[in-house]
Amino acid sequence: MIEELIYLMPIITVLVGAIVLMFQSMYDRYEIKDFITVSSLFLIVALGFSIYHSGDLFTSKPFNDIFNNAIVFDTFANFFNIALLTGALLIILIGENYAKQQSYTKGEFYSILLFSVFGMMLLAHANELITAYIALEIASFAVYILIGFDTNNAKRVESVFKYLVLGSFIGAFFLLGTVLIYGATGTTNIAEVANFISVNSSDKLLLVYIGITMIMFTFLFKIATFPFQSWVVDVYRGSPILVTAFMASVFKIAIFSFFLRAILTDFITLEGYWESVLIVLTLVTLAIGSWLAITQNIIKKMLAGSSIVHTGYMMLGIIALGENIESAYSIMFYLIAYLLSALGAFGLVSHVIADTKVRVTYDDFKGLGQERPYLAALMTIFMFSLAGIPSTIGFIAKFYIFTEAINAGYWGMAIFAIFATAISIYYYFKLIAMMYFYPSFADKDVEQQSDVRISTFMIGLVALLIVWGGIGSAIGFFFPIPSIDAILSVVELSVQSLFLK
Amino acid sequence: MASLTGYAIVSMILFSLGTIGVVSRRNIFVIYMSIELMLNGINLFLVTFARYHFNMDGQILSVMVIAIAAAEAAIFLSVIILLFRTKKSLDTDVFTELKEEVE
Amino acid sequence: MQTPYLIWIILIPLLGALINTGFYFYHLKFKKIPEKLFAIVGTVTPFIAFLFTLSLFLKLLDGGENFEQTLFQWLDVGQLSIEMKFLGDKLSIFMSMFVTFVGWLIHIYAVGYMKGDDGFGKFFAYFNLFLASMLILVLADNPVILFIGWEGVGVCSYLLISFNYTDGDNVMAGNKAFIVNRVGDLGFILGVVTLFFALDQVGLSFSVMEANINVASNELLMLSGFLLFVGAMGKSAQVPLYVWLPDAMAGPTPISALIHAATMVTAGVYMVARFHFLYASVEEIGLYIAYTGAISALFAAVIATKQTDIKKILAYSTMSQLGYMFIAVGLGFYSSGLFHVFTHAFFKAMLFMGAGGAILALHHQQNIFKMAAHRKRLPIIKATFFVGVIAIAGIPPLSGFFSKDAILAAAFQQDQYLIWGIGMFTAFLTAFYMFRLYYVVFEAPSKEEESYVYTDKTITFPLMVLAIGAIFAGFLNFPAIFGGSAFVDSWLAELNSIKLHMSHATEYALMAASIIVAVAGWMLARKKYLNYDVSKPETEDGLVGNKFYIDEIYDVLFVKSIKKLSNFFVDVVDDKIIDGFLMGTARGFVSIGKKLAVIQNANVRYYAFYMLAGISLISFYVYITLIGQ
Amino acid sequence: MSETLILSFIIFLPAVVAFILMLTTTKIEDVRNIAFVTTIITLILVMKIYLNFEPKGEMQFVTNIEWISKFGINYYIGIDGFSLTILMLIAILIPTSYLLLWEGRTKGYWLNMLLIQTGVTGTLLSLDIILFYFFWETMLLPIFLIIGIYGSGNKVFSTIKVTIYTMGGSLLMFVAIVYLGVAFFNEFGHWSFKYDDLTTLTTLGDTEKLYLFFAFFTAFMIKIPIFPFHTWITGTYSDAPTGAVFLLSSIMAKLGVYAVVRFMIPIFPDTFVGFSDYFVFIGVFGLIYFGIAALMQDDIKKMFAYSSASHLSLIAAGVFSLNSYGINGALYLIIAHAIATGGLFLLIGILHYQTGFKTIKDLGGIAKKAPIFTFMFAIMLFSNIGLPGTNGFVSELLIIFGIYEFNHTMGYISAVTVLVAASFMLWMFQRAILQERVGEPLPMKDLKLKEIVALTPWVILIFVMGIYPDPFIDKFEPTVTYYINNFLQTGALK
Repeated sequence: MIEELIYLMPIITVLVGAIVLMFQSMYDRYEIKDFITVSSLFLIVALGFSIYHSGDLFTSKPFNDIFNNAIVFDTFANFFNIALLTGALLIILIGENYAKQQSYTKGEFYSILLFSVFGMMLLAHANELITAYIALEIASFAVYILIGFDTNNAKRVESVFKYLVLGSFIGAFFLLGTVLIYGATGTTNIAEVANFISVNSSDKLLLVYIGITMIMFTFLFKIATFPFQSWVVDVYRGSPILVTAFMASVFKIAIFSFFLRAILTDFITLEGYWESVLIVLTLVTLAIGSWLAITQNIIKKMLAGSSIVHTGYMMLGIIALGENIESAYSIMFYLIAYLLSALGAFGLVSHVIADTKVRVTYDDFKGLGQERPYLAALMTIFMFSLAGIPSTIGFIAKFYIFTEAINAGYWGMAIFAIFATAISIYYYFKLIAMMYFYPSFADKDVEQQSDVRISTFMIGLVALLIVWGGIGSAIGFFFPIPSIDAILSVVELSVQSLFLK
Repeated sequence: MASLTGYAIVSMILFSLGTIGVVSRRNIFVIYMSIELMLNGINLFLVTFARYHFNMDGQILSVMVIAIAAAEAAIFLSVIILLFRTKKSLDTDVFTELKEEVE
Repeated sequence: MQTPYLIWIILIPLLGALINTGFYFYHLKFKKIPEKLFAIVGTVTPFIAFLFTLSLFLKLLDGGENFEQTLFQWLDVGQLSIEMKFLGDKLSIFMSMFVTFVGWLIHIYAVGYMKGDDGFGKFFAYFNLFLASMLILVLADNPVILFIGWEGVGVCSYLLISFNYTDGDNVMAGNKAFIVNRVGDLGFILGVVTLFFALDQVGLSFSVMEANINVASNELLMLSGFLLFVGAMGKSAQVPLYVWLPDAMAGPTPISALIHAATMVTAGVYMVARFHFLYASVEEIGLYIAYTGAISALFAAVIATKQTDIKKILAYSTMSQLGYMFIAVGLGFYSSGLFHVFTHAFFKAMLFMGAGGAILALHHQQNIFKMAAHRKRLPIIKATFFVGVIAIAGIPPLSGFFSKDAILAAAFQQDQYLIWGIGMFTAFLTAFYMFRLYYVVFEAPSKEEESYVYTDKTITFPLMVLAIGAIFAGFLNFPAIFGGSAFVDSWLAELNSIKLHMSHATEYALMAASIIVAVAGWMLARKKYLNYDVSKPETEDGLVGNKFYIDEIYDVLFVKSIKKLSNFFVDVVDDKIIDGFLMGTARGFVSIGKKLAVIQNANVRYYAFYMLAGISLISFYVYITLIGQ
Repeated sequence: MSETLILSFIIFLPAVVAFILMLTTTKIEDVRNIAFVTTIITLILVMKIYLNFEPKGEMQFVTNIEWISKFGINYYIGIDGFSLTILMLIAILIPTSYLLLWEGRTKGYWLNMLLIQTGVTGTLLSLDIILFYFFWETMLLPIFLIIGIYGSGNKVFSTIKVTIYTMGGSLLMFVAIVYLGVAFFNEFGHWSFKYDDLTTLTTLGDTEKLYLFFAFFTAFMIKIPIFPFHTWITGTYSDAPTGAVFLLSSIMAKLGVYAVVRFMIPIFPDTFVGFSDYFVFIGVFGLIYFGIAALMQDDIKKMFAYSSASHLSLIAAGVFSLNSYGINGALYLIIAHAIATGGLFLLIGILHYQTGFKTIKDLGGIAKKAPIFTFMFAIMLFSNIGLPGTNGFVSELLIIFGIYEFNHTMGYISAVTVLVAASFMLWMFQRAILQERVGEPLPMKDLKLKEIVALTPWVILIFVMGIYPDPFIDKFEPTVTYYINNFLQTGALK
């Protein structure tokens, strides 16, 4: 009873936090930094609860009579909880400067952010299709609101409109899939459906498979692969950069949390009828992503395009998943790596554009190297990590993914992906070139506002994590520190928890 | 009484109508309605299956879907209002501000 | 017999070079050093080297065995084991004898000649360095060490030809000399490599190779013999690699005297003699060498008859004399060849130095007719020059006669009548153009009243010493038929593959013939030029005057075409084809991306449509596959 | 310091110093002096190793610590004859080069130089192939920055170009590395990327090997560079600052060859033997091609870009000739060429810095004003031409022997090297340095005493190695023999 409650604590804490913030924001006397403090406080508490039993291997379905096996608590979900909470926390703290500068941000912003985090965590726990759908929608609606929070800005409204239309459009397909599966099996519980699939022969499963296909569309839409990638560039461009970072890193993790569970528990069986489709989609995704990224002139759009490319890499892992379970680890590790890198990049851009509206195109970054050498250095690290240059966590993640892909025998795709990487070097290094190789504009005499504040420290912390993840224990040869193996072992542990009966 | 396939076909027709509506119509309000139409098609389907399986899950699910649709409506309508406020129009082709020419 | 002295013959001039270099840097960076100091270091070191050589020579003379000195293991990779080792056998000591001696004299001469030049110290550093490398070349025990000296003299000649580097043409001449020599070196290296592997990698020491010469197949021996001779062609300015020698006259006259007359250019002959064991076993190559020599001799002599630049004339005559030497060594009469090298060193060095003295006196005028136009009285130079002319013309009893006659006799004995004929004709031409030169410069009437001009002792002293040499050197190899000892022949006997044996009658007849020819040449020149009006000088025109346009042909064949090729590689292959391809792909990729950006038209209906299309296609495909299962 | 840590210390000391300097804002003079002292310390340590090194085939001073245990990736470094030679080279050349770069550099310049030193040393000493790749890539980043920031001319374009070029190549190699690791895992059931483990692979098919081989080879060919992967050099060399060019030409390019010897010969011996004919041909072809291409260059830096490409092709040809003459000669030429070309680039840097010109047509009359400069220049030039008495000759002789033994015709062609370099270098020397300049003379001061002191060891090395090469070759000759006996023989048998 009581430890079941402990399992529930993180998610409950976040929910409570959201509600508390909601109430708090009714009073005007609180300022932004109070909300930041409160929200990050709740998140930290939740994080503490999750980390409390991150080490051990467990799975349980507490309060069956209430939840009816709809949500499951295991190390797998816990791992994603940690990732989600960390991401959200980092975003709030990094965005501190940005939020202070924007006029429209009010207390509700953080409340809704926490609501969406709650939805995502629920998604990570979801063991039943409609629950997953509801969780997904909670998260999505929250994000819609976050995007359109600045109601006076036409761009924001337009992008939320697009995201909303397309999102609910694809959501309908998710429901359709659910319905078909329900029709075929009479249940929507993942475990039971998987069981049904395993016992019946394939001729009975036609409807189920079609349903799964429909559900896969939603997955592909949310992680933005071809042909569902077109919304990304616009929505990322249109939304406030904090929310962009949130979508790009944290939301993606949430999506993967559910679908990885679904795939690993043989609910979504990819062999045969889906593999070739996925291969084609992955290749096209990589190509399109590279094209979108390389032609962009605006940093946010470039990062949007690059996020599509990174999705392509993770799809590589998904395909390899058909062959060996190992590649699940690689995907999860890649998610962590991408979370850090993207948070760092977006966050730093947000910090830079916080005080002045410029610094959104490549040219605006000219001369940052002289003006703010430390920020430039951090940005360089993030670019290296995104490009997968050694000595950053991005390299290890790529190495992991490629190893699994080749181990599964997809070396052709690996080569294709490596070409995408080679191209990506161009658009990442172009930014570095802008920062260092050109003198800054004379007319841009911004009042040199101090970089000594929470957001910069957080960005620095992220950069530190990235480098640590890349070098790992290599720097610790002469004095002991935890190495990359620590992360890897946690990842493996969490995946094993799925198969506890 | 009509067979399962009959209901299925009807609900699928509803769903497809909605789908086509989303793609083809220009008025945002109509697009919204088409999405609702899709959801309703699904509801009908759910209820049908619930009847077919003789368990209540389908009914409950349909209720949940309706709830979600309601929440969606809340956001959608507010967004539509905002959109109308900015451009004084509800034609989707007007809202292409995010299209910046590439370098 | 191991000896510790051999290396000092080389080290002492090298030391001189280093000391002078140090002095010169001090001179440049800190404070001026008087020329005397450079001069002393420069002149004393060759003399000490000469003394060392002399002592070794005397030891050999009273029947000592060959000297050798091993310093250290130079290289030891795989089976290739090369020692830094020097060999003092009769050949090398004989060679180094007159190299050091003549070298020393020319050093002294240079002191006077280079007086007041701001590169004085540098000059002597180079000069000593040259002597050291020449001695390495001569004393080396294996071809690789020999090659070190071989290249060393090449570099020194490059440096000294382009001594007045501020004038681009001098440097150009230096480059030309260096590059053409490099072509020779290419042959030399390949010859060595081929020989090394032909003898199944037994080793590179001359003695070892001589011992195992019969291991190799005849083809490979011929090949390596030819390749080595290519090296000799380069160094000794034989057809077709002779083009650098006339241009090399751009350097100061002492250089021309020492490097391009007395010593370096004879290195080729010496090298062939060094490889006598190889050439003895492949007569065909020997014959080829002889013919190359004959052709070069004739070719050069013909060109020399039309030249008007005094130094160029001497240069061509050098080339022609080298041709004689190659005839001898090619036919296997190494002693005669080297004897000609020996005598030639004396009189040619003397001629050059005389010419240099005259040039100095006559306002650096090199055109013989202009020199005549304002002539001064230079009694010593004139006298010594006359001696030199007679000697080279081959008129008894001066040295030139004996050495040249021996070669012609050898050709005759080997039934190479063609070569003999060419030789005779060349002898005639030689006499002609040398006396032409002499008469025009010193005799032909000129309006200029002949005021006496003083020439420095340092210039006249070596001239007179060499004059004595030129007169009497011939008797070193006084033919047997005059009851001579034929010292050189007996000294170098072990090299010769064939002995000179013919009836006295024929020998007398041949001598008479060559004397007649020489005198004929002399008389012709006398008749034409004794009172030639120098106010209207001859011009270098016609086919001969333009040296058969060989330089122009080379320029078109090699230089221009390679420059074109270079431009083609850079502009077309690199920029257009390779880089064009890479850059093209990159640009193409980006442009496709730009075209593709059209689908990102930010209109939500289109986006929905893409999605729907994708969904329908995928579902259709999946459905088909499922039905298929 | 303990035997095991000394190598790691040598690798990481410069980087650590660089980071400390970056965080502590000190005066530029202090930064430079500290950097110089650091390199001197590394030099001393390397000397210590050089003295304790006993000439034999196996690895020495080995350190082997787990890094990423899941994939059996280790921090695995060690040294043998090859790496020792090049390590010595790096340790000697870099501090002396600092003396010639002494004036007028900014802080970032020195920091990057230090980072590059760590990069190259790490690349040189790492025996785990992932670790090698790690350093191989990181080595490029400071170069990227230093060229882009301190370069001249069309710097950004050439920087991006060289980066994409080289990284594209090495990414292909990355896939190949992973593939090897996976193959090893499938065969032996545990992960390892040690090069000596990978040599024990037996399951690879021939076509597989071929692809892998070329994936590796592309990366190295681009770095070396070998025809036709050379089009980045001219732009990069002419736009890059002196220090970067020096490092690129005299050290990094050599690392390409080194990597071929270290990883490709042991892992793909049979493929290597099978293809050596073509590679020797490519090498010899490149030698002549680049030599001719250099002839008409007007930008001296471009000319030397081509010339070093030509020499490196010869080195490659020597390595591919697969016999002890060729490989020893190649290693010797690596040293010789590093010294000569490095010195030349630094001198050209001084020339460019003082006169403001690096094009032949604008230069001239230098010799009159700066005789000692000219003297040094000439010696480097002669060593580059391969004049007997300089170290260049020994190596070229050995390589010609090697190639001749490998294939007679190739040997004959390769000997053209004695001609190629001389032709354009002397011509350039005449026009740019010796002969009088048209127009008013250039402002050129002769070398300062510091610079003379810096160059003296190089000159001495050139001559000592040329006149008494045996002791130097003895240091790595056993390793070559070991390689030939252990890998190439087996490769020939397969």
